[in-house]
Amino acid sequence: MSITIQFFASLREQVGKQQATLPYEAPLDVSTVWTLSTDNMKMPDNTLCAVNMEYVKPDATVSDGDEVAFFPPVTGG
Amino acid sequence: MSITIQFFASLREQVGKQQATLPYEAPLDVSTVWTLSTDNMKMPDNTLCAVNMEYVKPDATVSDGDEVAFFPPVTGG
Amino acid sequence: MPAILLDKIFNPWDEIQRHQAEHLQPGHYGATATFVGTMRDFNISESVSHMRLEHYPAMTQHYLDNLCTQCIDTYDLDDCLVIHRFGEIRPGEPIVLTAAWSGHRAQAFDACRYLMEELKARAPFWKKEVTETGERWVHNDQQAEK
Amino acid sequence: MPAILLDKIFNPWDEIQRHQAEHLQPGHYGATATFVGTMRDFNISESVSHMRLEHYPAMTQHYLDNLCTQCIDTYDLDDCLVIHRFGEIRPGEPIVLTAAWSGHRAQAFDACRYLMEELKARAPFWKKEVTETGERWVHNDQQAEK
Repeated sequence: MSITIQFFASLREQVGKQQATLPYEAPLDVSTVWTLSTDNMKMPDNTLCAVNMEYVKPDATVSDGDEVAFFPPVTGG
Repeated sequence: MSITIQFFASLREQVGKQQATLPYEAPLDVSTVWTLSTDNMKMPDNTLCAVNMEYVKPDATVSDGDEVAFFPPVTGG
Repeated sequence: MPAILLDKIFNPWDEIQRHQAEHLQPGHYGATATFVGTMRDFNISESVSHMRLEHYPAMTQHYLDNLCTQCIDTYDLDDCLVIHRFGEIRPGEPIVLTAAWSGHRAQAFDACRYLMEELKARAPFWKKEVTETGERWVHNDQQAEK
Repeated sequence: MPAILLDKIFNPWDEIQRHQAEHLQPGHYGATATFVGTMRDFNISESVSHMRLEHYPAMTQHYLDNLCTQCIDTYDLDDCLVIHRFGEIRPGEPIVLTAAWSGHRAQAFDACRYLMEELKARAPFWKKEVTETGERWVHNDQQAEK
């Protein structure tokens, strides 16, 4: 299987893509997913991370089949 | 001239009237207006007083032509 | 804006829209906070059939008008609106509406709540509830709509 | 109640009435607090022609649904409602509605504000403003509607 990665808003523009997939290989954490899916870009300081629609920290574990998302601070409302 | 007195809600029922008038005679304060217009009834502790539509304390001065009002704690909203 | 005293049922949501259309400039305000107080059908476990709301017309109008003027100034509002019923009110009917329009949400929320708190503490209204067993004046520590 | 995400203009006051008619029992609640956030036509002194609101559909829905469920529980509400736009928005149009129905005013006010504060802090939405001089992402310290 594999994991799906999504980028939103200004981060999508900075990374230059909206979506990516990675083959799953244990062990895997969120910050490694970032590094692998962005060709070693540095993660901006205020980046927010989610796994399967829940906020997580960059050191959270990623499991096979997960959807990982990266986005800047939110500005809704 | 004279002053007009109004009683509202439960106080109107206790005093037994809605309105009264008194001839003006200086000096006059709100608590004296109460006493004169209620046949010496004791003023209930939580009574609110107004002169010309503004809240006042019982020792406030009353002038000729004023409208004085007495009422219980308010329960609007 | 002057406060509105009404002896008939009103639709608060229609009144908000009417007020916006007449008095507010679209695109200028960013935040609208509103509160509607509605008559409940129970209070202290006894069924209330209806309520009579007495007021002191001239002073109530004067008090609420001043409250609006001062609230707009204090919270830097685009505008505010207060509508309050008097006379006979039935369960489910709106009793009071407060609304505040502002550039920012903190001011709108704070102002809307301030209008309600001041109104409940000091506007000359008195509720009398009619129940199966008779009538009673409501005391301010036991209001159905708090 | 589930939150509603919309890509079209909506009338918040009609939505409140529709929701009340469908989900609330007249006479049971005594307090309704609502907030509407509207797009303003200026931000940092530059004229904004319109705005594009991006979101993360599945997570935004999930986040707002959970927020509503948890808010009803925390504040002992009869019900609450959240509606939020996405896509293209023009000045004067509503962006967000939060509403809370409760027996008492403190809970309704607190819950309505809590919904807005949490939504602004954590719901995955991102605003991009279109001005005469181009486009720009809004940062959360300089939002037109605060």
